[in-house]
Parts: sequence; C-alpha cells; structure tokens
Amino acid sequence: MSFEKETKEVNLRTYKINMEAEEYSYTTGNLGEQFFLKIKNEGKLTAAYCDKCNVRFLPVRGYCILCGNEVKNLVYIDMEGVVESFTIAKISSKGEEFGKEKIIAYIKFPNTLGGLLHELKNVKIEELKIGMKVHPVFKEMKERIGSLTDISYFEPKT
Amino acid sequence: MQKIYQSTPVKKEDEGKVLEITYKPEAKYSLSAGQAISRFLNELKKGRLIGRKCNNCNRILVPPRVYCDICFRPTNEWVYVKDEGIVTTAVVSYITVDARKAEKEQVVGVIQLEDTNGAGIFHRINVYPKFVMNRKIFGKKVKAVWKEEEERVGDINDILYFQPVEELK
Amino acid sequence: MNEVCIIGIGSYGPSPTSKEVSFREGVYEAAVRAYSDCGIDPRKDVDAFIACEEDYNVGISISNEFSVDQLGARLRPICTVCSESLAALASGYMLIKTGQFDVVVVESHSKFSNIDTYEKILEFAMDPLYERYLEIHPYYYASLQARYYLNKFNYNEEDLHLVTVKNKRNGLKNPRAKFASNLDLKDLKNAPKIFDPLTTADIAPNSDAFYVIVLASKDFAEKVDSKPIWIKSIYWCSETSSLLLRDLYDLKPIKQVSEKVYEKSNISNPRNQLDFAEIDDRFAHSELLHLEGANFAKQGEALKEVSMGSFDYEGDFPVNVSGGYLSLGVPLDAGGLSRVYEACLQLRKEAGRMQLSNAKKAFILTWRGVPTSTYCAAILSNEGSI
Amino acid sequence: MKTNINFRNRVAIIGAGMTIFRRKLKDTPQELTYQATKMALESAGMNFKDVEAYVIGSAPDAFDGVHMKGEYLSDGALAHLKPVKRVFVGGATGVFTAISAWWHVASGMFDVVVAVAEEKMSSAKPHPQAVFLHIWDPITEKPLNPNLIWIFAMEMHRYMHKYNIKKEDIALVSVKNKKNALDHPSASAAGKYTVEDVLNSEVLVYPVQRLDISPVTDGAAAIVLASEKVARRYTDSPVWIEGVGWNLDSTHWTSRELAYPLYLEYAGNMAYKMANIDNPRKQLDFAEVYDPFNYKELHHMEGLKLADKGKAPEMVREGITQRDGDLPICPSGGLLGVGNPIAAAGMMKVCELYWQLTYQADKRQVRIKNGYGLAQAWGDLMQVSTVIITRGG
Repeated sequence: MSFEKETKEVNLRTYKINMEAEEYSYTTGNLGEQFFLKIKNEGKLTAAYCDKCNVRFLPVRGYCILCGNEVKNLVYIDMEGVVESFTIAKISSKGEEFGKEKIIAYIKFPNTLGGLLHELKNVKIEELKIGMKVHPVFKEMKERIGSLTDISYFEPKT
Repeated sequence: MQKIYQSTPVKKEDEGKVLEITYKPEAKYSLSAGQAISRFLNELKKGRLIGRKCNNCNRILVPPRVYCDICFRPTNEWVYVKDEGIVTTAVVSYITVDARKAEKEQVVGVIQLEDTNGAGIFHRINVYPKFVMNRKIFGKKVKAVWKEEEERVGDINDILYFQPVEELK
Repeated sequence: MNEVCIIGIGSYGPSPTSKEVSFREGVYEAAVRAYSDCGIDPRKDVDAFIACEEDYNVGISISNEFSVDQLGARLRPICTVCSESLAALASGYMLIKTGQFDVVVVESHSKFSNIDTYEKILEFAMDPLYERYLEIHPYYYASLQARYYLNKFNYNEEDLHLVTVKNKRNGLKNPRAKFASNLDLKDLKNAPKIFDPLTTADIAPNSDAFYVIVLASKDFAEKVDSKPIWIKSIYWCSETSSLLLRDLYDLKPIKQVSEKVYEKSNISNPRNQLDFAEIDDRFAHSELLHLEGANFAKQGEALKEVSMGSFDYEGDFPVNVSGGYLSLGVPLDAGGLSRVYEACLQLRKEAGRMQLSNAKKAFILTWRGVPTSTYCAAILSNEGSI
Repeated sequence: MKTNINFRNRVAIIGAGMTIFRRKLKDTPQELTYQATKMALESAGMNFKDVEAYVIGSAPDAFDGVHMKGEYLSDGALAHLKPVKRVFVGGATGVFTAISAWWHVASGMFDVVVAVAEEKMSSAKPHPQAVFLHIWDPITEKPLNPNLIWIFAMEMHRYMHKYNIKKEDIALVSVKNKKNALDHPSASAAGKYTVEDVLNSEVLVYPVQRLDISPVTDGAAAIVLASEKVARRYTDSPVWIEGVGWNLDSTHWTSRELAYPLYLEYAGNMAYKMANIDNPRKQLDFAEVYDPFNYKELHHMEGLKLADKGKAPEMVREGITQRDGDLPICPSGGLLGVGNPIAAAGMMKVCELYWQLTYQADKRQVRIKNGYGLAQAWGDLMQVSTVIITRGG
C-alpha cells in the first residue's frame, strides 16, 4: 500500500494519548537528603566532600565523580556565588511565554566543582554581568520543603 | 566472595519519613495513525472490521498494515472481515489498570478472526468467569457486539465486547 | 582486520511534518529504499537489526516492541540502542567486527510532529532533584553556553548569526533541507532574542525523518551491486550527565571523540587530510564549539573563520554543505544517521547541486543535544583499505 | 547468518556485583548504578579508571521517571569521557546488556567493558503497574485500559490449555525459587512456601495469583568483561562467554501462538550454535531462565529445548530442576525469590553464572560438570528473548 497514499485530512486520523504516571516521587539518597535538609532546616548550602581528592562538588551524590570513592560527608560552602553566565528566559518548560521574563544564571561557588542554576532578582538587566557576585535569599522557614525551591532567588550582594 | 552492596532500604512503615522530591510529568502526543490504522478506525465507526491482504502469503492483517511482516512487501488490497472468530485465550481480571481491586471482574482475551489466516484481536469477552476458569470458552465462536451507530466515534471501544454465538453450558 | 562499509541508505523525509504516515509506515518507506539501494532481501540477507529510539520520543513505553515488522526483522535478532544514532551505527560496526555478522541494519527516526509536550519531555530528561525546578525551557542551558562563549572570546551577539546565515543558505542547494532560507544578517539583526542571546532562527527546528542504513562486511559488499562507503573509524563518549558539573565552554568530550577517530584513521592534520565535515549545529554556537573541539579551528577562532568564509561551500574546508540541522531540521536521535546519509551522497558523487568536487573523506560529529553531553564522531571514505 | 564458533576475540566475565534488592531503596538511580559497578570492579580487582567503555541496561524510562535514562545513569557508572550507551529490549534488557558488552569486546575495540543494569520501580505513583499501560499498542489496545498482568495471564492460560497443565504444577516453580532465594544475600521475596500457599494467594487476573508473580523491586547489578589478554592478567578462573543469542517476534502478539516461545527457540539456537552445544539438556550444568512469573520458567525451559513442549512441569515435579537435581533451574532464587528490578534482575542472572562457575555461590553452589551455564531473559509484548552461555569451572 506504500504505492498509494491517502492524503485528505478528513480521512487521516490523529490519535491523542499520553504516557504519564500520575506523579513521580524521587528519593534523594543518603547524602542528597542531608543536602536538602540543610537548606530546609538551616538555610545553608553544602557540597559533597571527597577526602581522597580533597574536592567539594555540587550537586551532591554518594560517590566522588573524580576518583570513584564513596563520599559520606558534606561540607558547608561559602554561599556568595559568582555568575558564570546568564540568560533572560521568556519561555517555560510548557513551551508557553512567562507573564514576566526570568533572569536565569549559572552560579558557581568558591573552591567548589559544579554549581547551581537559579533565578536572579533585584538586578536591572543592563547591570547584569558575567562575574558578578550573588547570594541566595531563602524562603520563610515554614514554607520550606527541602528542595532547591526553598531558595526564592539569588540577588547581588549589596 | 560475592560482592553485594548494602544499599539503604526504605521500609513500608517508614514511608513519608524519608525526604522525597515530587514531579508531575507531562507527556502528551497526537499520534499520526497513518494510512492503515486511519482507515481501520474510520471503518470501526461504520461498524465494520477491515484488514489488508498480502497476496503472497494470503494472510489478511487485522489491524491492517501497509507492509507484510512475513514477506516484507506491500500488502495488496483492503478486505472486510467478519466480526466473528474463535477464542484462543481468555482471563478474568479482578484488578484495575493501576493494580487496585476492581469493582467488577472483567473477562478479556484473544479472538482469532474468521477467514483471515491467523489475525487475532484483543478485546473484552462477555461471558461468565466460570467459563474462563473451566476453559469452556476456549475454541468457541464469538461475535462482536457494537455500540449504537450514533455513539461510535471510530475507536476500538466502538466494539463493546465479543459474545458467544451459542450459549455456553 | 575486516573492514565495515555502508552499502545501502534509505530515507523518508526529512520534513517539517509527516501526517500521512504512522511512525512505523515511515520507517517501512525508508527501509524499502535502503534495501533496494543495495539489492538485499531483509528476510534472508540481514544478520542483525538495530533500532535507535527513546520511549518518550516515540510515545510508547518499551518502543522496542514496535520496531520489528516494518524493518523485515520478524524472528530475527533486533535490539534497541538508546543513544545518538551514530552511536547505534557504532554498535552495528562492532557487530560486524566480531566476525559473527555480515550484514547489520541500523534504523532511526523522528516523528517529532507527534509530540505535543516536547519541552516537558526534555525537562523530564534532566536531573529530577537538581535541574528541573526552574520550569524554564531546557534550551536556556544552551543560551547560557552561547553567552559564555561570546563573552569569553569577545564577540558581539550578532556575530553568531553568521553561522545561521551560512547553513541556511547552504541548504538552498539541498532538496531535503526544508528549513533552508536566503536569510541575511540584517534579517536577523533585530529579531527578538527569545533564547537570549539566541534568536529562534539560531536554533535548528526539529523535524520528522526516517532513516535506514545497511552496514556490511567487506566480503559481503563485494558480492552485491553497491557503492560502498567505508567507515574508517567511529567513536562516542559522554561526560557527566549533570549539566551543573560541566563547564559552559567544554571541549573535553568533543576532543575525546574526534581525537580517537583521527588516531584510528591516522589523521594528524584534520583540516588538510579530510575533505568536508557534517557537524552538529543545533544551536548556532554549537557549530563553533564543535569546530574548535574537533581541531578545525583554534579556541575562540571558529567564529572569526566563519566570517572569513573558511567553512563555506567554496571555502578551504566546507562545513555543513548539506545545510546542517539549521536547514535540515533535527530529527531527534536520528540526527547522526541524517548526517551519514548526507555524507554518503557526497562521497558517492550523488549530491546534486551541493556536490563538492573533491569529496573523498568526510568527518561527522554529532551531539545528543541539551541536556546531554553525549558526542559521536566518525570518518567515512569512498576509498577502501586503509 | 554466519554465526559460528570461531571467535576473533574471546571475551571473559571477570567480575560481578550487585546491590540488595528491595521494594524501595533510598539511594538514587545513579547511586545504585554506582554501587553495583563498584562491587563488580572490586570483585575483578579493578578500579573505575581501568574501564574503557560502558553499556547501561535499564527498562522503561517511565519507572525511574527520567527520559533518556541511559544518559542519567551513566554518571553513576562514572563513565565520564568514556564510550557509554544504553541498550533496551524490554524485560530482556538485563541479559542483553551483557550481550551488548560482549560485542564491544569481541569486536576488538575495547579490552575492559562494564555492563551495568539498574531499575528503580518505586518512583512512579500511584503504582508502577500503572505505567505499564503505556507498553500496549496506543491506538488498538491501550484504550481498553489493560493491566500489565492481563497479557501474561493470557499467555499462561493459553499454555495451560494447549498442554493441559495444572496450576499445582506451575505453583511448584514459585515454591522452588522462593526457597532457593533463602540463600541469596540480595533476596527480597525469599521464603518457605507450599503449593497451597501459592494456590490460596489472592487471585489477581485468573489464572494469575499473587504468589505466581515476582515483586516489583529497586536494585542494580553489574559485570566486568575483558578480552582474553586482560582477563588472563587478572584471574586464573575467567568465565568465558561462549555464545549469545537474541530474537524478536512480530509486534502483533494477538496473531501469534502464545503457547510456545518460537523467538526463544531461535535465540537459543543462535547461542547454542556459537557455543557448539548440540544437546543443551546434557551439556548445560544449570540454567538461569527468566522467571518473572512462575509459568514463564516452564515456558522458557521448553523454548530453550531443556524440556519437550508441555513437559517442563514434569521435570519440576520430579525434582530435576532443584539445586541438587540433574538440571538445576534458577539456583539463584530467580526473580520470584530475589526480586524483579527488571533490567537488574536479568543482570543478576548473569552475575549468578559468574558466581556459580567460579565456585563463589556459597550455599547456592550447584555441581559443575561440563562447566556450561546459561542465562536468559524475556520481554516486550511476549516477544523477545536474550540468551547468554558461559563456560568456567
């Protein structure tokens, strides 16, 4: 039948489906759980620390990404980060325009591999600069759930 | 020595005590049904089953395909097939799609359609569970019971179920 | 050492949409073309099949189930490889190298037009704990890369459009390039930077496409009537999956795959020893990173060379004469096979208006796109023994 | 197909490791992948830096809840800047991951390759079974709202009907495997059960009852493969991969005879031919056939020609498949006893080949006579089988 083809829209069918679960609930791992609880309970950022390589890295996981040894400890890191790059986001992950654009930055922290992606606020677009220093603003204690959304945004150090 | 890692189990009674992060997925599609299945669905709306015949192996493929999977050549022609066939297997489900207990049990199975040379269709079968358990339904002829014409939309559910042609005892 | 070659290529598409076929029918169309290209019967001659696909791109969980019949693979060894399709091709290459297989078929396709919630599915590929919570279009990660590159090497944001214009114009000579255009710089200058600093024109659109490639051992290739294109070397690798742990200007995986294929093909000066390249350009700046990583330009100088015309059709080293992804569209993971297809046409001297006069050795570099760090590279040649 | 016994490059399994299998593990999918890989490398006397390439196996993305799961898991294998790819053939993935790693080494391209399989089934809500809805034909089957178990119940009932097999005989497989698993340190569903326990367990989809099924589980398992020259450097007792086979039947399962797995016969033939085995019943010392449901073990013994069609239940009844029988089947305890984190469960069976053939299986150890063991897995829409044959001892 590849030798002839129906082309009329009225005869061709499109079938709507989804392949969703209702929800996913992800465990965070032993070290990850501590990382998120430090944010929730203390308003502090931590990194995984490999004593063999003497490196700290973020996001945390129970193994060292450099040497492959197990990692069991977190260390507090200096929360004053540096903007490595930024963009002004207009489209959401639903493919729709945000009502208000968001400034998104990739932020690195002193002596730490990796970093975080987060929103920047309290800065004018023309003042945005790679290399600027920013720090996190946490939500009220009672609103925190143990997630990176417990950080409302980052803002420039004043 | 066998190397087994002692990962961290979460016991059922500890659910809710470990931190978890939730996410709601969105994965929606508008699938092109294509040449063969578009026609199949449109014919269901008319209360008919249609297949594609391969003139090389003489099978009628239902649901239809534009290619023959055995001969690897294009199928040759559209053929209407009877909405009757023989039950080759059947089961009784007591659970829903997400593993909860169903309010009412349901019989489903495979019906090999008549005169197709092997085409089977998966659907509900309207028969008492006991005839599944004693396997009396196996090998018996069943016929499709369709929705009313105005309720049909061109979907596999336009067939309500298959029903034995003769009463089982 | 037994050599491996491509003896048959087949495609249906690429095109912006393909409503007339289901994904299985599209694959069948491509398969028929590939098998007739080299005169083989899949029911008799093929030892193994590989389908390259991902469940959430197809819309079926365990999409492997639905990969069989349309390839003629019923009751045959067939499997799914979930990666960039050039990595799937590498698996076919390895199967033949074991000496246990003579003919292996590799399939990959995109039915992008079936996917209603593409952005959410891409977000679903990101780390569930550390990368999804901002609810932004995942392409913004590429935006961060683009700004970082421009800033690091002191370019203006508008300079990026040079890549876009080159590839969109190259595509005008390619009948398969449905997103080709005779855009020029001033068209793009004031375009809104939806993916700041990128405009939507600087981002390759996704497309529908179906590709089937037939691989064979040298022994088999000699027995059939075909124009074999030899796989001189092929390699693939990934960096950490965490995009937070990668640098924004990260050439490591690109260097790794290209150096590996150069080494295996005895290439010390790629720009001189190779004739053209098909390189991932799904974002305008990606082509630059990839050119620098693969050592076709010094770090920070790819954009300068683009502006000088070095990589044009008439330039000293043509890059993406097919029009690249910016003109062909990205057929999701089938991207690698789409580039293999274009390169084979060049090497067979069947490329029509875009035919290069001196096309003997091709370099292909593919990336799996955001959020991955998976890269694949291959060197193809129309000349046999090494 | 020119499948033959003349390997260009011989491939050995030189290490195996796994996590415990449990209903739910706190560790992330990446961490589980890491843990299994680390265990396998330790058992081989190797480190992450010694690995040249990785093959990842995992079943649907819809379980872990990550699209392009192979990319995500590769970080846990520490596959940084190394070739890594994921292979996927539904439930048959676990064994296939080992097969794919085999061709990486057998091609001569790599000397040391890790095959690691992971599955975390506890993430999907409300129940992992619900995401199985998406494996059916989206247009002609999914709208009937099928539960996963329906498909297997239909196959089981067809098999029972065709060969007149009794549920009591099928139940013996659950009893045997759950008992075998008492000796497996990773097991999550081991126990002393009777045929009556199985027959009295909750009926889910007649003829399938609760204890006919292996439980959904989290876990990971891995092996290390090496070329002959590297294997000889690390061990005096390599376990050689002698044959591999895989095969898929048509997508249209409703048009197939479900009572017999023809695709498995073909996959088995491919592997037997490569391994030069012409009488598997005599030549194999044991087999880890795939047992996500108890009837599947019987079905697969027949497809692998370890039993005549419809006769596998007799062998179980006569005790031939017990650990101390003539042909032990699933000495590990199988999926029914150890648990079923899909791809990881298949890989667990390949790990068992390594442990048995290197005499590391402790209380599970079977008698090794000819040195051949076989592992097999199965999946998709009752459609695919993967087979691996190893020799050691």
